[in-house]
Amino acid sequence: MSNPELERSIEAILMVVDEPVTELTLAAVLEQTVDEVVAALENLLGSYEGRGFTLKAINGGWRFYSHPECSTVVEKFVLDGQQNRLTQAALETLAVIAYRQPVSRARVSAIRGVNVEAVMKTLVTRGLVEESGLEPETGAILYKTTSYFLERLGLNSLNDLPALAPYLPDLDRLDEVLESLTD
Amino acid sequence: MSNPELERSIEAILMVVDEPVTELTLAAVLEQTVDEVVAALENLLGSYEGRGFTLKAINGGWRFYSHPECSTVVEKFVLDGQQNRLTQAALETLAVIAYRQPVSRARVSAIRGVNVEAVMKTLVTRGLVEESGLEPETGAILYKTTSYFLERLGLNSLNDLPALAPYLPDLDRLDEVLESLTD
Amino acid sequence: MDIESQSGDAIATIESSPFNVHLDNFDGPFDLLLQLISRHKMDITEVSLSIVTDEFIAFIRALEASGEGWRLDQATEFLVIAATLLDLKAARLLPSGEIEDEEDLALLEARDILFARLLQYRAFKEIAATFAARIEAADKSFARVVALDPALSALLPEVLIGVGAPRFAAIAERVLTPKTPPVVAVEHLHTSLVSVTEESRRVVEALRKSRTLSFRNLCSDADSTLVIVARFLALLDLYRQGALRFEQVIALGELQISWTGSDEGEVAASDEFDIPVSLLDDEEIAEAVAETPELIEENETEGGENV
Repeated sequence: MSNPELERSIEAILMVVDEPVTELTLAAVLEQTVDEVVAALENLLGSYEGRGFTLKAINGGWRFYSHPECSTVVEKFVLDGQQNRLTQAALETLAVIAYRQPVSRARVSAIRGVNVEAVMKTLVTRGLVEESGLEPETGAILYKTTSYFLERLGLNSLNDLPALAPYLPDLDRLDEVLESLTD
Repeated sequence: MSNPELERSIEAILMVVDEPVTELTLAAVLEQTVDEVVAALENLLGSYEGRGFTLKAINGGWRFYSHPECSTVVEKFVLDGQQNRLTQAALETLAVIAYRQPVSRARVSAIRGVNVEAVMKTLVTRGLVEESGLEPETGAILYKTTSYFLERLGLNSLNDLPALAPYLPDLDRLDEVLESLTD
Repeated sequence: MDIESQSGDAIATIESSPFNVHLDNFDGPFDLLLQLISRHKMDITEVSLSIVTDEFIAFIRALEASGEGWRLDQATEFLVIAATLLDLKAARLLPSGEIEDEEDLALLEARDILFARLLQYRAFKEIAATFAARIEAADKSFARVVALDPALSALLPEVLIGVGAPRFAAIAERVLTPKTPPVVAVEHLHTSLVSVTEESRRVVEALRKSRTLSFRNLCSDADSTLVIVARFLALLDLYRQGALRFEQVIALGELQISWTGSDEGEVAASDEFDIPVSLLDDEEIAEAVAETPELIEENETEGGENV
């Protein structure tokens, strides 16, 4: 199968799906290696430059999306449920969990300097955060972000989160000290 | 609006809608003449040469479809892939219908917080859900689960569905809750 | 705490610049510390601990006077700030570069840890802003979700629901649970709900008549704690609008409120506190609490004039 044909097949499949399709599934159905599928997806993505749609991978699954710059016209057709806005406190707590997961509520509290019980509950209710086992030493419940969190942020994986380092000034010994704080 | 921009907007809309959209609707939403919209659609159609999808007008409405020449891989994907298994979105929608039937699509959308149009259609096509008259006040179509649904879930009757926690809002209370959310 | 007297000069310079903290994002002691540092470009260690302490005690006392009593969360938050400030001050008093014994070293480390904690806190705050931007961007893209073509679905084998009845019910339960934080339902209570908007009108009326009133007097006719809380919230809102001033000449003293707004006409009362159906939930209490340090801000200015 030549590359253009592979790309064409991927486009055809993604046109009929109602949920994201992983590279692995595509590779299996099309009898290609995952690398070939990834290369084809990247080619396709590039070829949509300037179009009204684009391809996006969220949590490993690919789908067609309308282009963000066309949101105004698309909104006239798509009446999605009202998305709740997150408060500043919720966003900051979410940031700590995203970078320190799995993490206990006590540790998030320590970093934030405030009690985060109510905010954590909100994040769990909204499906952005979920329980993830217990801390062996303390028995405290650990929390991690969900795939819905990735979807809301438009991220393919947690690796796509911006690096924390640039937000921290370059100080001698800072890393050590930070580690001693979060360990 | 320049032509490329018009074409881009049309692409964006058609990429996310499930129902075919007429030229007239597009012209009205995009504030263009029907002739301009038709010209843009024809341009787009030409630009999809060699791709895995195409635009088709059926009954006067335009929609994206996978290209007929790719039908073999698409069929293979549908059969091979886990397409006989319900997606998470379908499962959640089915759960709402099962416990709140008969229920309109708008209400299911409101409960799930997303547009459920495509998923509902899939559930109907798969024979799990069927129409069940009209809502007296709004004239909206009501949906209920079928006996095939019971069979697939391994139940004899709807009475065998496990009871839900009593604290969940019933339909009447739900409207209040939903209203308080959007106020 | 005799170290405080050394910081008197520093406080004078604080007063000379307008102490104008935007509190909409305020959340927690690290926030306050960061704001003190960043807005005044000053060394955190120059803050007079005694003044900060007085302000917090006054604040807590005001709550007590209002009938609210000690609020554990606020008191502990104060302790965190006070302890942090104290540690920072202690660390600062060390001559730099002259580490003589292990105790000095420990203090230096304590200082490092505190600053690291602050920096870490600030980093997450900044990251949170990028989260908000990402969510906004992601909300502008819509996924293609289409039903399977009938021609294709005819090919499909029997549908597999994939879960048993108990799991199916669990899914229904999750989906049917409202996606907002649980709210305490109060319909079954017989207390009538207090409206901040309404109490705000009473407060304005009383202040226009008397010009200056103590908080105690202002609440003398309150028949419930809820009314006192509502009036307190109304005062905060009016303060935000610049319609009144708070004065507290001595720490732990009476909180005096002077009317500085117009003598006539409607004063727009914020209805943000008047939430239909319910009492404030935890998050909103947290937000309301976060706004209260405006009092402190005012006190600091007043205190400065008295020095």
